[in-house]
Amino acid sequence: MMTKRIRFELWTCVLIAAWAIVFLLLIWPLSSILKASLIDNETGTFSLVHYVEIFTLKAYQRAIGNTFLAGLGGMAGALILGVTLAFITTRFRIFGRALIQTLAVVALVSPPFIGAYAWIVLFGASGVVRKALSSIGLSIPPIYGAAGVILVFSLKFFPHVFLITSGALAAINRSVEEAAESLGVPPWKRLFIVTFPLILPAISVSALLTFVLSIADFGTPRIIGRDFNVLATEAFNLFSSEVGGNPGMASALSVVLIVLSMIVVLAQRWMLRKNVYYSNLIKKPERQRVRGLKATGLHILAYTIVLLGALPALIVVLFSFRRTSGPVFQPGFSLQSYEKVISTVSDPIWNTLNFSFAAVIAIVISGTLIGYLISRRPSVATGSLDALLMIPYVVPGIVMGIAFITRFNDPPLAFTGTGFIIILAVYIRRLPYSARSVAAALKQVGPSLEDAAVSLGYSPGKAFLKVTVPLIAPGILAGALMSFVTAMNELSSSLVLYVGRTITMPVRIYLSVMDGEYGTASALSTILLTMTVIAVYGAFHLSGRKESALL
Amino acid sequence: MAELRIQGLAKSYRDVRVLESIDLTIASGEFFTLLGPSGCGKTTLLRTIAGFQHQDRGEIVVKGERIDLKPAHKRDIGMVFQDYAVFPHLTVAENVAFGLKARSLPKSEIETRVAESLKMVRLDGYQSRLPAEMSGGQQQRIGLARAMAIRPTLLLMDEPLSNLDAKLRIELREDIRDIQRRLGITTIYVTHDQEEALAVSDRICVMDKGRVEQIGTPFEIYRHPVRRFAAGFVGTMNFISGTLKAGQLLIGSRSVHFPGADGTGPVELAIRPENVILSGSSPGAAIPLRGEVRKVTFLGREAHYTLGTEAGEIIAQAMDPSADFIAMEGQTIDIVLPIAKAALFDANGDLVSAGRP
Amino acid sequence: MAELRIQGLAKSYRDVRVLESIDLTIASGEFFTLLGPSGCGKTTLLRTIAGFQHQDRGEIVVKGERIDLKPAHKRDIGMVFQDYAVFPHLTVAENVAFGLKARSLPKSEIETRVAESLKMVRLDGYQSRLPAEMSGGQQQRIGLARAMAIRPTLLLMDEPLSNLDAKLRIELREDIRDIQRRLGITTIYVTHDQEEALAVSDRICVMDKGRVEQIGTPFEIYRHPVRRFAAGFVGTMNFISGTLKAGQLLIGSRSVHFPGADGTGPVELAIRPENVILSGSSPGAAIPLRGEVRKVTFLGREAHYTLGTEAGEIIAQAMDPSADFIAMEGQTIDIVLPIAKAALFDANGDLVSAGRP
Amino acid sequence: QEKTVVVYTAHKASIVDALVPKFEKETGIKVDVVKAGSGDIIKRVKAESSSAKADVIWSIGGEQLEDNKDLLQTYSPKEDAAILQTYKVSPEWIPYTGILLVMAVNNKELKPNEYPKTWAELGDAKWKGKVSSARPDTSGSSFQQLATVLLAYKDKGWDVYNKTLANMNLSDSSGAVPRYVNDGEALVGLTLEDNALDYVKGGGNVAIVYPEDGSSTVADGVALVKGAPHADNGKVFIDWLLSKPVQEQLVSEIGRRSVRKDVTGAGLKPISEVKLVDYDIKKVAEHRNEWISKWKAALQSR
Ligand SMILES: Nc1ncnc2c1ncn2[C@@H]1O[C@H](COP(=O)(O)OP(=O)(O)OP(=O)(O)O)[C@@H](O)[C@H]1O
Ligand SMILES: Nc1ncnc2c1ncn2[C@@H]1O[C@H](COP(=O)(O)OP(=O)(O)OP(=O)(O)O)[C@@H](O)[C@H]1O
Ligand SMILES: [Mg+2]
Ligand SMILES: [Mg+2]
Repeated sequence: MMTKRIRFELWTCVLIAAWAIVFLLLIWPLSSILKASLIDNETGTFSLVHYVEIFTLKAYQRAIGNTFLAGLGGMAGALILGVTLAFITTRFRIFGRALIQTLAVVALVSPPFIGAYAWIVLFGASGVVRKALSSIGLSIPPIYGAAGVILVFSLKFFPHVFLITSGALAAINRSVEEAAESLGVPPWKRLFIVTFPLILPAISVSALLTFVLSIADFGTPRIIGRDFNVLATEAFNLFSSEVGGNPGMASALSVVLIVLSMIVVLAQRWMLRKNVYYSNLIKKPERQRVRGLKATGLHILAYTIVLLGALPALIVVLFSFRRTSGPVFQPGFSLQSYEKVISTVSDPIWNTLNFSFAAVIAIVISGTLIGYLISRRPSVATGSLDALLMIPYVVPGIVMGIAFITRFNDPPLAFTGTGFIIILAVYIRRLPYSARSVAAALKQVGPSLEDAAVSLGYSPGKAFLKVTVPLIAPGILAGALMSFVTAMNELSSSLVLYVGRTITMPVRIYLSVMDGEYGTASALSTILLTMTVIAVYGAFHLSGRKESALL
Repeated sequence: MAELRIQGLAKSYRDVRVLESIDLTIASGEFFTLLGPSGCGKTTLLRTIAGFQHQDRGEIVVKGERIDLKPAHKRDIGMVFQDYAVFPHLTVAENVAFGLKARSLPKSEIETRVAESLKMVRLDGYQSRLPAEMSGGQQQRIGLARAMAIRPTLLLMDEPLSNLDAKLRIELREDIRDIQRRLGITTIYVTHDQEEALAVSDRICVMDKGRVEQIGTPFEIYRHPVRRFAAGFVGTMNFISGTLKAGQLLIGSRSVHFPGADGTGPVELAIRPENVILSGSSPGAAIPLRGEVRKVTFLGREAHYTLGTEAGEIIAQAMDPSADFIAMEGQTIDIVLPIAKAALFDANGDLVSAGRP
Repeated sequence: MAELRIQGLAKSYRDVRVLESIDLTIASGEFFTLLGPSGCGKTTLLRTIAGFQHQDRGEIVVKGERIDLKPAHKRDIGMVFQDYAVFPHLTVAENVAFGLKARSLPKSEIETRVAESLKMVRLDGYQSRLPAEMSGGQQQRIGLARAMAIRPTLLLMDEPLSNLDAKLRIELREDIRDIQRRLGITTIYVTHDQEEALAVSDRICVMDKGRVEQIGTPFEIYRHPVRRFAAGFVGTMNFISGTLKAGQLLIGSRSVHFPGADGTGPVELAIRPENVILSGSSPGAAIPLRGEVRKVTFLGREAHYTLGTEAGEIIAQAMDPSADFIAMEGQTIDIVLPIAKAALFDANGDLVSAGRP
Repeated sequence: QEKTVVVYTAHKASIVDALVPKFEKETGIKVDVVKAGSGDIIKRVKAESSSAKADVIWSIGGEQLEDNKDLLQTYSPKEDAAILQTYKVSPEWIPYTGILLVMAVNNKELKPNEYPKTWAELGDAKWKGKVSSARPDTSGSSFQQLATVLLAYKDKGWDVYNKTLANMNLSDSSGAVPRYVNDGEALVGLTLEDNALDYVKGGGNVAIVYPEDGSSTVADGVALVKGAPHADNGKVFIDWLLSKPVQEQLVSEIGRRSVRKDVTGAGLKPISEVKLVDYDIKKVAEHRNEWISKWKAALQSR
């Protein structure tokens, strides 16, 4: 009787702790948004006027339509690119796999603002690539508008898909795919009727993530969308207005975004309701050796995808070495941008590293446990936890940051001005990556292995640690990687949370951009990029895994 | 060491009733085998005993103490899984050492036991291989070694030898039996191999559709089945329809007195192929029949003859057949069914009377 | 329909040589069985034929055409996998229909064939279940039905019945055999069940350590093994060490003339338990021995007696043992080993002489 | 009190780096600088109002300070008398520098005779998609531009503005406008003089046009935060910023106009030669919400 209670308590404790975290760091700070959205700005009384407006005003209706377009487009593009890349790298022997993975990580970094600017420099109205192409008679439209936004989303978010699905693709039960072939199904068709259904958890999670990231991203539509307004830009405009803002409406738009993403989460859960496709993890697919034309084609495809994704970052690296005079780039190269930043860069570097590592360690531990709950203990409590965890993605970081200041400004929770509050914000904003990635990976690991460990005398907790954790390591790693890279690059919430002592690299970059100093911004971005890549590989090294074991 | 008592155990998956009120008592140190058709609930029963799923009703008592309230890892039950469930990320040796580490045995003891267990399953030399580099049967043996190594109070084995060749299966089952006996581990064994069940078990439980049909020693199960299902399931059995009329059994055109059967109604006469005498005469009371040899199946040390008779198809067995055995096909021969070796079952499948009491 | 020829096939996993130069010719419509110990390379051979992995050397020719250059899905080879490999995301019926859809058969035809195949494996009524809701044996049967349904030119079956009970196994193997014969599908069958191999095969190939030991009809393999390995692997066999001296065989204190064996050196006399005569006399030339009954194993229709003799341990078989068979334990009895039923192997494992030519 | 002062500023790093060390040396007070966009600063001060963390808000648009007077603490600087009356609006905040609204034009793609001369000219269809501007609802300078046109053209103001709006590319921030002009993504940008000047000084493809139909200048300000933890140091900092040498440095280094009567703009087009509309912050503020909603409606139907 006694022992039963303990077992019951292990995961119940985790559940309670998870809810406590979500309540403290999410619901409580953000309750102000919901409240604000329900209050009429003029009269200060309860009213649904904002919601009524959202669904009646033409501009908002268009924004809703555009949001869906951007979300679905970005999702589709990212899925196509990410799954293709994952498939190529897990199933074929590709030369330079580590390089491809590195470039994917680089693509994930996508320096704030300056990354989007790089697209304009390349494909804008007077973009270099566009001009070069038109000089050889190839005219392509400038990147502005819906198509550009979707394109950029696809290239920006595919690394998430790549990271999540790679692990799944590599862990499929080989015999099942072989069975399909022996029944006469050609490999490409098998992909759609067997392979993808089997990794549905991973695919649907990455679809969900990229959809939500696409609908929540306001930077890209703002910079290259031009007239392509989406809910996120509308909310951001209303919220960040220097003059005459409308916090009620902004909050209402955020709430709509939140509801939208929750619906998608529930849809994903519904899709997976019957999913019990465990792999035995013994007969994993082998990487095929390919030759000739096919090999060339696969290499070109893989490298094109990652290079395109990493293009903004690469451009930024290039910019960092250009000569500048004030905000203006001059012909020729120099290290002057680095000289300008070198003396002041060490604080932000250490802050960024410390905050990110602290947050990511917490994320990996709690994300793994929460992922387990979500995937193995389906219940109303875990289901709603799952849905709530999507909120941090869609709530603009600045809203989150302000909410944090409001709630954590006074004792006993007076954290403002400390590094801790930045860690907390990063933690809650990046937690879902880990939780979801783990949940998806767990869907492939049958419980019978855990049962086996239990039958050999391990408590469920230990069995989880000794058997399940190593088996879902690719999922944990993918989640940790996404959390870490995005934590290193977290800007919008830190921007309102930082003080002089706690400035981080992305904030430094943003401030340079604001000053119009794109040269120094590029230099800082390059430093951040290098740090990220080094930290990622350092972490792999420390954890005793080879880079190639990433996937 | 451990006596196991199961009372009124029932389990359903949603609306499918998989186990219906199972009652069993297994003596301490006994080697107890579950035998039954595919899908009858053997795995479900084992998993419930091991604690991986919870029964809907009933209780499981070990050494007088209810264990079904304990979590699985506290039950000290070793299990060999039907799907092996070897840990793919651990080498063969690590797989076997896994359970020993949980028991925090000294390192040297762990090493000895791992070596011993691997030797037992004929996998020495494979210590540092990963399961992915092993054949199906080899993987199965890892699972077996792993469960045996921990020497639990109760050992559950779900078709532990199904993917091994006959030779190895016989060797391993002897080894399992020896160790089990030496250490006195109460064992529940699931097998679909009847010969194996008969050879190693102290007692056998024949199951069907989630119900216990008969429990008994191998000899009882084979020679004195009390249910038609058990009679038909274990070994080959001829069932010949007949009618009982006040102690007289009518089969085809023949009528014979059947001792101990004084009821009336449709019955089935059960007789094993090895008891069908392939000649016209028999020492005691018997039913003579003529049959045409329709098919001859060679099975090594013996052959089976499928005969068409007026009472239906009857299989007879001939020992050590010679090269010309196939020549029998198409011929008509005389056989007799000795009453002393036959049994009668009624329409419910219950035993009416065994030919010799 | 399809004749299969394999020449000089070799395959290694990194430094482990798993198949060494396999040569086989399988006639069109033949039912060909691979028999061999766990880990001898059966699965590897099948997977290479099916095209899931590529051989290091050698070629595979079907109907005079090399198929080892074609991708797997173009080879029209059906396969039943050792680990079932059912599609977990499809229902039972969808699993079976899978290969039929790939062949774009008309819907009605697909339905008929699915129903037919499921009926064959006794799974009608389970059409819309998902594999996760099925027992091990049931899943195995899905895999079997799925491969049979497409009626391929070549059917490879890797222990397709290993998780089924004896009853069902016998029924299904008969059904497989019938269909295979009716449609003329060339079949390679892997089984660890020797009785099964002997019962259904046209020819059997005994493999060991990646090499072919003997190929022959079931009768040849069982009665006239040409290699010690085959003799020992198929069925139970007593090996009794002896010495050959110019045609005289010395066993223990006995010496007897062995026809056709005129070499000299250490040899092993092989004789099957069913050929050991449990009494003091024999019709032809024989080696008489006295032995103590050490152990009696009941196997249903027969019992095995393990006897300790001066020539080593000998197993003898008694048919249809009665209830008092255990009483034999500890007694000393006379047996004879008839020369006509024995064979002699030399130290290399090659046949020196079979007792009857 | 500690010898530190916490300053929230929207100033460029280059200015901060030029001024702060000087101040620290002269006064021995350590400056803890938090740089952010002006909107972020206001939000942050608001969120922290229960227990203020900042002492001084430094260089934020006057209109925003005017809007958020309740967050500020009145302080009259030592040299209050030297400050131009035209820039003074409310006692809660102090004018710091004057900023002028201009057009930045790309001098590589356009010849000087092709430069637009007036706001109204930008309504010509040939500028379609070639005019870069930030959004009046998120950027103070864009709102100032809207208000300037409306004030300059009175009743016809919206007609003139809407025509120009039809040609505009709305950019993500006002800072990005001159960059787009410089890069050739736009030919004309509506921006502030000092922003454009950076590109001119850096040798970029930018020239400055002072619209002939009237520009406007407003002050950005400094202010003491209500409940400032180091209020006294904050006051010292404000006084220092308004001192003559500092104001002169601002004019020469960043091209801002001085708020002091005794400092004149060296190297800049003298303010007297620029046509200015009568831009009354308080009056404009009254219309702000109305104009922004009108602007939004216009945007939707363009
Ligand atoms: N991926 C691999 N790497 C290295 N060795 C392997 C690999 N796969 C199989 N082997 C080895 O090759 C040998 C043959 O394996 P295979 O699976 O063909 O055996 P099998 O005859 O099917 O055995 P079983 O009856 O146990 O299924 C085994 O000894 C196995 O350990
Ligand atoms: N998760 C499930 N949901 C529904 N039915 C199930 C589930 N698991 C098993 N069953 C059904 O329960 C019955 C018993 O299954 P179990 O696995 O215990 O059979 P078994 O006796 O072990 O069979 P086998 O010898 O084939 O392994 C089967 O008919 C099976 O279809
Ligand atoms: Mg089972
Ligand atoms: Mg195998």
